Amino acid sequence: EQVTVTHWGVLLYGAPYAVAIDKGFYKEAGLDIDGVITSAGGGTTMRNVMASSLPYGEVALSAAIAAMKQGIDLKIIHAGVRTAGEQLWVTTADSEIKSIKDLDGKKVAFTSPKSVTDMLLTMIADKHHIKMQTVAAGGIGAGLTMVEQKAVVAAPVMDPIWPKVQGKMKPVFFIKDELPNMMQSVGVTTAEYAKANGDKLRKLVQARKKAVEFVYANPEETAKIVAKRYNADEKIILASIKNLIAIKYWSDGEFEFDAMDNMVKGLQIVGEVDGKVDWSKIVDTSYLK
Amino acid sequence: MLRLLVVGGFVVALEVLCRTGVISKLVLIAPSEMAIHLFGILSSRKADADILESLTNVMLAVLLSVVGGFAIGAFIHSFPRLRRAIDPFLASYYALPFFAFYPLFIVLFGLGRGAIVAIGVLFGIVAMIISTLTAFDRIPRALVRTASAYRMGPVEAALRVKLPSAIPFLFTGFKLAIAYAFIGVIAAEFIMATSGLGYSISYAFNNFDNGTMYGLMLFVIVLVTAVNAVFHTIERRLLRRWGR
Amino acid sequence: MKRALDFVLLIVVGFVFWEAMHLAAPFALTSPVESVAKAWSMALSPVYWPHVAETAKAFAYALLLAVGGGLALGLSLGLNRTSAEVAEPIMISVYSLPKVTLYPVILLVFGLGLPAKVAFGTIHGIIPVAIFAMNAVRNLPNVHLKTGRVLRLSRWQTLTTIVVPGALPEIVSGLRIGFSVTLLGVLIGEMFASQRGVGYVLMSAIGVHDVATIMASIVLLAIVAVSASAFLLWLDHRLHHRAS
Amino acid sequence: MAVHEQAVAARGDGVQPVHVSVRGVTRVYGDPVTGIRALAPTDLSLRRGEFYSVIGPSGCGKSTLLDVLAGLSRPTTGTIEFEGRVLDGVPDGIGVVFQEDACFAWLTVSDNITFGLRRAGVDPAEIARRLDYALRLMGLVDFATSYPAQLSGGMRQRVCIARTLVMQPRMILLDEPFGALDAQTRLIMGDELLKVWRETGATVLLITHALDEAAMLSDRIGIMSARPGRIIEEVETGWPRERDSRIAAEHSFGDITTRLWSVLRDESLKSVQLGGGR
Amino acid sequence: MAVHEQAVAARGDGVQPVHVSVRGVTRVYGDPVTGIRALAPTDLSLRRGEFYSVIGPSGCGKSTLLDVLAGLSRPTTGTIEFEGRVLDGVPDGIGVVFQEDACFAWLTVSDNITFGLRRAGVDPAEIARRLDYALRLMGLVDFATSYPAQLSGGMRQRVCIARTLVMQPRMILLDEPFGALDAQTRLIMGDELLKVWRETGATVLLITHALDEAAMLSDRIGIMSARPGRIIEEVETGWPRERDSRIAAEHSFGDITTRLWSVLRDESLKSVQLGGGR
Ligand SMILES: Nc1ncnc2c1ncn2[C@@H]1O[C@H](COP(=O)(O)OP(=O)(O)OP(=O)(O)O)[C@@H](O)[C@H]1O
Ligand SMILES: Nc1ncnc2c1ncn2[C@@H]1O[C@H](COP(=O)(O)OP(=O)(O)OP(=O)(O)O)[C@@H](O)[C@H]1O
Ligand SMILES: [Mg+2]
Ligand SMILES: [Mg+2]
Repeated sequence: EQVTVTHWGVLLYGAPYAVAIDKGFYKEAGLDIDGVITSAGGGTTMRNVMASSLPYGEVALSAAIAAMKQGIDLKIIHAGVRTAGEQLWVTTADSEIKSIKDLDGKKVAFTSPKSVTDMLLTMIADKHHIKMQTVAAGGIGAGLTMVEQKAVVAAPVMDPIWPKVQGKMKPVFFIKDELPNMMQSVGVTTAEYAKANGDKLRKLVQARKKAVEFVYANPEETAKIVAKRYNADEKIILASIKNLIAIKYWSDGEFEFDAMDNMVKGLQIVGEVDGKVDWSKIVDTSYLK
Repeated sequence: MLRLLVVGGFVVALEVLCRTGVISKLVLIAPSEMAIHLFGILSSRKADADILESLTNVMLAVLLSVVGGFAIGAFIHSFPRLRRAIDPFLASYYALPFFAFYPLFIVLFGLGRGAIVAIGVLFGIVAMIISTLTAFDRIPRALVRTASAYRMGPVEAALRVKLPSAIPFLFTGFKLAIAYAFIGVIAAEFIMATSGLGYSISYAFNNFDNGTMYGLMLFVIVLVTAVNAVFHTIERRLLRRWGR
Repeated sequence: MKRALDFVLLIVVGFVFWEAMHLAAPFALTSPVESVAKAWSMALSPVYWPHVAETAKAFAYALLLAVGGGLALGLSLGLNRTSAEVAEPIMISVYSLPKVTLYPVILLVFGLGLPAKVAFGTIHGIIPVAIFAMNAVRNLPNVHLKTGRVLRLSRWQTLTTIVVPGALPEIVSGLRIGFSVTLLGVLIGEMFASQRGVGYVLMSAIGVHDVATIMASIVLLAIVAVSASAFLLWLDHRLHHRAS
Repeated sequence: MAVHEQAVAARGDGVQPVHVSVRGVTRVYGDPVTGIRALAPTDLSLRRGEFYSVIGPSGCGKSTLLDVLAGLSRPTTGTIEFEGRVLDGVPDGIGVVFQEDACFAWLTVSDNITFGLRRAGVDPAEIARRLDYALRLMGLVDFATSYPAQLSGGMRQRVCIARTLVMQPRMILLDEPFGALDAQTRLIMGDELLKVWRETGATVLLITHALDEAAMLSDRIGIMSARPGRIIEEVETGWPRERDSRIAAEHSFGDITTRLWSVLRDESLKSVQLGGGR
Repeated sequence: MAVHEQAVAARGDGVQPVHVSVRGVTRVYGDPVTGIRALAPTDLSLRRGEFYSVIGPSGCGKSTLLDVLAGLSRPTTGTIEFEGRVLDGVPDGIGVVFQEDACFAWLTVSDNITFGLRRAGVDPAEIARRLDYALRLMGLVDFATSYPAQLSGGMRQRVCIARTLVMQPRMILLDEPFGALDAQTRLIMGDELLKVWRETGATVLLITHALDEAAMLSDRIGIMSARPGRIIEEVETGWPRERDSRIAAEHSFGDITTRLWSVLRDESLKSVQLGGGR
């Protein structure tokens, strides 16, 4: 069976899952998880979760909320990545842009419309009372290319891409310095599945929790495992993992409702969500124990 | 007439499947609902700008693909050596995941309409080139020689003799170029644009807003069908004249 | 000999162009040398082959379906005017839809995994094959079909001995495009829901902005597609003798 | 082989039963009322084993007549009976040489000629024998492995004739088969056609423009009117079955061509409608 | 109009200077060594305003000769001079009727005929006049708005002839233009061609299969050998410039056709190589 994890192989949401599979935490719990299904789109990942024979996975909180708003009966059963603090905006090494204030009136890229980067950029502008011309680049790579081509003055980047471009680009600002924690991803399942398979879900959540603890305790070994699973450069992964540990990137599963509310607030700013989200209806904390 | 029946039957079958819940509402909504949503979208006029923008992009892309593809195809065809060398590359082009090149497209075409139309053209033009090459192979030798006997230059011969003579075969290229230009533009809007039909569809897709998504899809289907129907009529009229 | 030379020359020109692009936008493209070197190392690495095998398997099924289905569809529609009138505009309209929007439906019918990928590849590839074949058959000289009728050939005989050979150049063009687009379709399928495959490798590479891997994958894809296209062209030249 | 046996059975001279009969056939292209009337009510019967030629002004409906006779298109009104049965589609045992170039561009000369035989599953040795004979007959031995695109117009025409004759059909319809051949080659081909006709006992319908050819080869000649065409006159030559082009030296040959000529002239003039031109 | 004036200037009888001369021309299809040799070293000169016919066995290289004469394909060796200049590409003032059907399927009969005139920017009134004349000449008045697919083979051929003649070229090359016409129409067309020839003073090269046609229409007739073709004999008819088909009644007409016939027969037999066939 496979779990579904958004941006697997790309971003480090998946590190605990890599560890859980590799270190046999799932097997210990009597689960037969041998792989991860992934995709890069929030909506697509959500649909994959629902279509999978094991309808459980880690998806963007915004995607989970959107799905629920459309009447899909989902349960959020654990917290995933508890902050967007790993993101930063960069500019070319020789650029005159030094701080957020310098971005005023300039063209700045985000990845795609209504994405987390779009939202963060808007919140930054609000906070500093500056006006930027924001443009959708289509992706991280495209954004960096635009910066390089001077089409924009800054673009978003994050771990584990950041260590790779660190020599060629310099940071303008880090989100972790500017904004409070915002819950990026959560573990979800369908209500229907939850009803019949409470035990199994509990084991899945527990295995992940164990893996998260392992990540914090053994960054080197984690980097090795992730680098193998992601087929990436171990040094870069290790650098990123250290960065992420510093900002306490992965949640062990416990819900932090303020971080979730922060995310909803952001989504409201970009018009993704209107009105409040009633967590009590969709969050089920019973699997955490 | 038969077409209407077949399509009608299909629509009714879908309607029944959806209404009875055999197909979940989360996957596909009933055609009648699509129509209602589409009507809602159109009458609220909130998608007008998106639609207009996408249509302009698509039209530009189709026009450039068809005209450019024909011109390039005609050019390549008149140099057999070039043609032989380039032929295997032409079709292979479609295997390349063009979305990997978005950063490059941005470099080349900048942001906004330019890049989006360019992607539509890049997608549509090659089908037209290939179709032009094969169509030109079909021109009877006597006609090519007639053009020479009239002392036509390469451009005039291509336009006055080769183009009309090859038209029945060029329709293959037209049809594919239309489809590909559509796909290219909409896909580009999916990823890069902050407005347009493609963007609206992708937004609805990501937000599980099936009503809007299928409503807009219905719009695209109706539109493409209308365009194709026009071409189909022209084609039939021409072919009848040709005696085929 | 001259042909091989032209071919190599064209590749060189391509590489020079690529290098120029690379110099203009080093972030969007790695240099050709770097990419080929990376492709070479990837081809040698044991990590890459399971991905290739995974993609190849899905592609093989998809190609079989796209080619078989496309030819069956195209040939029968070409021979039967009424059904062509019904099916053709529908076919093209559906084809023009952004394929992503069909994803929920594909998920519903095929679920996650191999069948979905195959379906994605097939829906991409089947239409070009069908349209090329259909138009070619429709434009077959009447006197050829009359000859078949006078010899009282069965439908199947007419198809295999007159219609297919007569339409071969177009069929080959359709297959060339179909091959490439099917491959693309499988890759896109792998990007939607994947755990292995070249599409997955590509998606991760795009995600982490690993341009070397992207370009190397593209080089490898291009080699496959160009070889297939060249083979089909060779076959066409062998089987269909044209005026010199 | 059924075709061959039946053909052999049909040999011998004397008046034969009717092989094909055309009664009141018309053919309109396009709309039945406003379309182009190509055939006026036409009557015609061919006797089994007869050599019949049709002449007529250009555009009068000769090819159209051949089409309906072969069952390739349905007459607008009227019926055709072939071997005692009302024609519905192309019957068995018919061979047609079309006016247009019908060579398959993708096959060599040999493969073009043996195309029908291979489809019919004829024994390879027999195919080789007939091919060899046909290549010689048509003077195409040197071009057996050439493709049609490498042939001259006249040579392509000969390929099409060969492709039909090797099938040994019971009825052979030929639409200006010698149109692109020079005078001498035309004579030779005519004689060869007579030989095949005699040997297989086939019924032959030949559409031709050359009056001397019609006069030389045929048992009977039908002259068609200007469009809408119908047979307005039939001329019996009375030649013996054993004959060849030398028959042109006969006394009555001149009479026949003169007769054909006088009828055809009026119809052609009507057809070209040379109001003030001449 | 330059073309027309020059044509008028060239009128009048008597021996004219050379219009086109072919010297040692050969043409090989495909590889120069192993390919098909279509023309042996061929020499030919046409005088300005001359009516010259070419006859020869099928596949001997007549169409090939026409191709190189028109500048449509380059001779493998040898040179061609047209109006004093070495030919390189299709020269101005030439009109060609091809052996194959070269009608534009997408144009009506009228538009086909006026195609070249409209291109050349001829005055519309003049176009209308010439079109009207050509339609009458060719007996296509009823079919002015038809498309080629609605015509018979012979009618399409006439469209192509008309399309070339209306341009009033200084040199007209015709490749079996009457191949698909019936005997009477062919006569009429021949006479019309003579008339156009006399009126415009054009040089005419006519490739034909009909010996009587060649004998009737031409000033001189060239007979080609079997492939690889070359002119092996030229026959001068000595007809006056003012003539029509009634010249066939002349005493010397028979002599000419007999002469043509005897030379052609040998070449055709060589060409068809009827080893054991006959
Ligand atoms: N497909 C068609 N559509 C409309 N009209 C047609 C079609 N085919 C033939 N005709 C018309 O029918 C008439 C007879 O044509 P047909 O080809 O039978 O003449 P034909 O006697 O064979 O002439 P030719 O000797 O020139 O070959 C012509 O006037 C032609 O215009
Ligand atoms: N494109 C070609 N490729 C190769 N060989 C060719 C080609 N065209 C003609 N030939 C050969 O050249 C020779 C002469 O052909 P051409 O067409 O000139 O003959 P022709 O005298 O016009 O014959 P016909 O009277 O049958 O039209 C033929 O033997 C033919 O096989
Ligand atoms: Mg005819
Ligand atoms: Mg010829």
